[in-house]
Amino acid sequence: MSGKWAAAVLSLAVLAPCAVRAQTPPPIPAEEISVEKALKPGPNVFVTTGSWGGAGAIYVFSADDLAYKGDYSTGMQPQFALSPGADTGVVASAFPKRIMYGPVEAIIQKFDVSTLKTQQEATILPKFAQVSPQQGQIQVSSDGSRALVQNATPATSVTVVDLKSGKVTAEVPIPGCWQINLAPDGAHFSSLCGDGSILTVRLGADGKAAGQARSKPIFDVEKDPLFAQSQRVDGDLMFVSYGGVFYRISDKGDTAQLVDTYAFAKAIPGEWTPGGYAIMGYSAPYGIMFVAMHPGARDGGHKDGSEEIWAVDLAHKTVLYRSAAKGLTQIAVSQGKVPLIFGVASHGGGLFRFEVDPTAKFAAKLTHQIALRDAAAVTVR
Amino acid sequence: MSGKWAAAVLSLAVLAPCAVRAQTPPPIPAEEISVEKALKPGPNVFVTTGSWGGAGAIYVFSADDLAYKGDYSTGMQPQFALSPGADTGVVASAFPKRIMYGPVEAIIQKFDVSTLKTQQEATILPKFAQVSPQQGQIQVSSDGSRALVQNATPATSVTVVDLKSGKVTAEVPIPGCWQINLAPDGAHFSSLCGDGSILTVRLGADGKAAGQARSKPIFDVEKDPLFAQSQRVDGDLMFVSYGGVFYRISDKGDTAQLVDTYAFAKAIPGEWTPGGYAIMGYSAPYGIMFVAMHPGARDGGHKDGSEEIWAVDLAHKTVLYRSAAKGLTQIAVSQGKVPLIFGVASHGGGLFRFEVDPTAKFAAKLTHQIALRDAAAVTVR
Amino acid sequence: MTNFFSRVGKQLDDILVSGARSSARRFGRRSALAKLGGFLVGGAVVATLPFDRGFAATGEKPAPIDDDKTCDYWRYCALDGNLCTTSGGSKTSCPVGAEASQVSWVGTCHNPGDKRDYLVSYYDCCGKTPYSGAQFCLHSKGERPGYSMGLHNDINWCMANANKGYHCTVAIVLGVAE
Amino acid sequence: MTNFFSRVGKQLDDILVSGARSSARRFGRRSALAKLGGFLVGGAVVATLPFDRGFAATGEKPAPIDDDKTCDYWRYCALDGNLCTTSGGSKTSCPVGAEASQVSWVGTCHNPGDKRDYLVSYYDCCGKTPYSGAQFCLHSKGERPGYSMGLHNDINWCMANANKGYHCTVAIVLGVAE
Repeated sequence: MSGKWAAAVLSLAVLAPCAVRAQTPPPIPAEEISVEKALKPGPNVFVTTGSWGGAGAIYVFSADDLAYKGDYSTGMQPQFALSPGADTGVVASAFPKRIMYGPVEAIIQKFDVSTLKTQQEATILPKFAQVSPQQGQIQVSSDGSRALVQNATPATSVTVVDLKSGKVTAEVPIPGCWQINLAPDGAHFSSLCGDGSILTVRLGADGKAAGQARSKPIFDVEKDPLFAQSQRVDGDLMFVSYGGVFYRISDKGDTAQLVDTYAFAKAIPGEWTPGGYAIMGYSAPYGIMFVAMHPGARDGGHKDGSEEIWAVDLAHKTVLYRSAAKGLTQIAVSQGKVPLIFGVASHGGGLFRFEVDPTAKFAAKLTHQIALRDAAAVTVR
Repeated sequence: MSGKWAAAVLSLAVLAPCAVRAQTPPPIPAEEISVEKALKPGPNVFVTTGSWGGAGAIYVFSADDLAYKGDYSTGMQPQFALSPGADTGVVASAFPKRIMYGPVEAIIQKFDVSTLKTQQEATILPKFAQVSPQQGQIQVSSDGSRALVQNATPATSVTVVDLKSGKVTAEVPIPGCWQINLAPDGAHFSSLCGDGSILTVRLGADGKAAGQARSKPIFDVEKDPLFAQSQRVDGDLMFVSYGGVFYRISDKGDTAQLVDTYAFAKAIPGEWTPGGYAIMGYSAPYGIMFVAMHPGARDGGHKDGSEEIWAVDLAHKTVLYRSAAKGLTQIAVSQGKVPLIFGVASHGGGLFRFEVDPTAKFAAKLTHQIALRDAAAVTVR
Repeated sequence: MTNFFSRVGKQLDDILVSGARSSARRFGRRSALAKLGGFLVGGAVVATLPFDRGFAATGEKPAPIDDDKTCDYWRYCALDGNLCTTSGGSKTSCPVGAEASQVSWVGTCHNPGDKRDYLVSYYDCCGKTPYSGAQFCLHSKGERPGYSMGLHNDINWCMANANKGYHCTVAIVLGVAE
Repeated sequence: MTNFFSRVGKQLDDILVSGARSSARRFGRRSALAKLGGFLVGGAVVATLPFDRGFAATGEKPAPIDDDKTCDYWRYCALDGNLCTTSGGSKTSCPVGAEASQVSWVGTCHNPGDKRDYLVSYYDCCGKTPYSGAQFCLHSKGERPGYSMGLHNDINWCMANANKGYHCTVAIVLGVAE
């Protein structure tokens, strides 16, 4: 057998374009498979897609037209953070031994956005919170040296990872508190707590907890709880409540301080409230906070998709414009001269792009939309 | 803090129904969570659901009304075999380290059907063929002591597993051949080969290959290839060709022998051909082969879903009846007095139940149907 | 906004006063604490207390209201997940081969059948591939972010189990929420 | 039934006669063997042969026919999978960060643009989560079960790669099928 088949093996390796080149038009020449080396240039928008039964992904789309560019594979229930330069992604996810059961291996992966290649993989604590992708579950210091990940057993804690060494430096218990709001220098973080206070945890250069302090109650968990999302506004943290009140918090000191509140929805008829998961996006150049809003406030309606996006001028405490925007549950705002709002409709499965006109009261106009199953969180710089 | 919160912990442990029993109607008493201990009694039908991105499952439905009963979790691309008594399932699947990448751990799992509990887990070769769920990728001897699994790298081989010890006893190369047709005693198996021959491999009591022989060419791979599915008919193996010809093969001797062919579709106008993946189901008590058929033969149409199920009397070489049955790509037939045909529409996503009337030329009537995403293979006893 | 917490607070007082006994069901008290909108205190509290549930079998059961295979069934007012009633289980039982979650979250739901509000505890069933035909529901009455963990329904409540794969969710009546 | 094999046989003869050189592209010859409807002979054959593809860059490319993001595009006549053209790649390139499969299957497809039949090799791109928005296609012209492995499209052609997760499929022209 071997002689005959060895000959066949050789002969079969010679598949190649054949000699019909004399004809017109010439036949398609033999092609070669290749692999795209880098994402097409241009700004990107990132969508985290989770799964309860298998691999998740960070999808990368063109911020210009929502053209799909590529994805980075993750384990189950990924949580994603993007570097300030938008060139590096950091994602935490879970890999159970038998997918649906068995011991969990939770890891952080750092990847290069342009090549979608893994740069680093570090094991974190398996108690990593398996929660639908949302803001503040993972945070990275602006120099990229430190990552923090939310845990829940359901007792809550935060895993601190030194991304230089790839080692976990600490697990910081944050009993009764939730969501990581890391200061840009990575030296301390704040979390919302179930008694309405805010916990501030300081971290040493060694990545271990160096002290913590809880503020007085700042918000009312019963009457008007805060969404677990923040935006950084002139160095402060801005939260929004179920009822539509901005809470501006200074996290600079040892203890978080309430700077201001602003009930931006109060004067507008229709019982409008924010709804979704990441419902605020801030345009720093213009000082405008965009909020996903829907009318008809009701208990349990805080995850309902949007009917409108409101542009709120924080300096002048004015709702400048209300743009139509259906079904969004997460939004993110780019920081350019023409602010772009990207929205995900996680209940329906879609990704949307809006252009904002700063000369028209920050009206937002839908320019692109695509269907996108399991879209859960959206990130842009 | 601790004293205060310790008291709260105690107080909160006393949640219980409270004393409103005096009112009418009495309130719902406090309930307790439980876990169903065993599947509801009655015959079952099994659907293998695969995934290219995560966990698969063996779904169990009532054979009476397609009521969903429960599932057994698997890894990626499961291949399923059922014990003759329908009380034990054996499934092979793959668990890659990072789900979408990394080294593959392939395992066989044996589970008790009534409790859906794993009885055994055995590691097999990671070269296990990752193919859409189909017949003959895993086979178990009738005494349950031996399992065989198809491999492909793409070179093909068969892993032999001793289910008593849980150990792999052999990897048997079957170059150019595919699909395992195990003799009930587990002592030999046959595979279809790319030159139209059939390979017979004998296995020793030690689970190692004890000899193999290839038949003369029996079918024409170019002109009328066989589907990779067989049914056991009076001790022989029955295959069917793309064009609608039954090939009856004796696998009893050292070398497979062609017993008979029967071009059952030839005389019927409309260019009817079988289509799908597992397109035959045999009722042994009645000697009737049911085949999923569609009209308008075309190259590439061999996976098209059915338009009809044909009841073919093998003894009299007669097509007895043609029942309407849309979109089926896999069928399986129960062995009772009233044969039941279960069909899966893998392209559309559905599970269907038909009752056959032996007094009406084995006409099949649709009695139940459900939508079922990712349904890929159906098994019944 | 809901007055969930004030109601729970009142019920808690009632329970303390009435001396009702604690439940032996399978949620850890850590979770029970969380359920009541509280703060997790850290550290494991694993002991369970004895519970006399003899009377539980005697009460006349109200006639079933609505269809517990649909999202609108009253018990599901704060449920985010697949219904176990459509996954081979029931509204109080996990499917064969699944594990009940060790911890759970709660909601307060109005039963139109007897016009009472009930405290409902949602347990996830764990360790199995979800059934693709299961009914998925999302209701969030009284739901809170993870700082009120016991009211949070975005998280995998199989988190305290050895096998954490999410399968489906049941809705267990804890008692009347006065 | 198709005459795929007789065509391939003829082409093979032509190639042998014409002395065309072998391809250095990344399919193993084991697979190339399989492609031609053959039997796998077992044992690894890893060496590749040199190939002069200088002329490949000179030929005038025919104008694109149809839309290669849709299943009806002519090259996809035996493709079962997600189109890489809708997954961040092209009809001949894997998306960024994916791996090209080491082995592949073939089909013979008719190009309505130049009225020729072409041998098309389908490679899977591997190691990444599929994009949920990708176009899935199933065409099986000339397809055969696994006994003609090189024509079989039900199997994961990432099987010979270290990273076997299926992502999407490209369609590479090998040459005219005379």
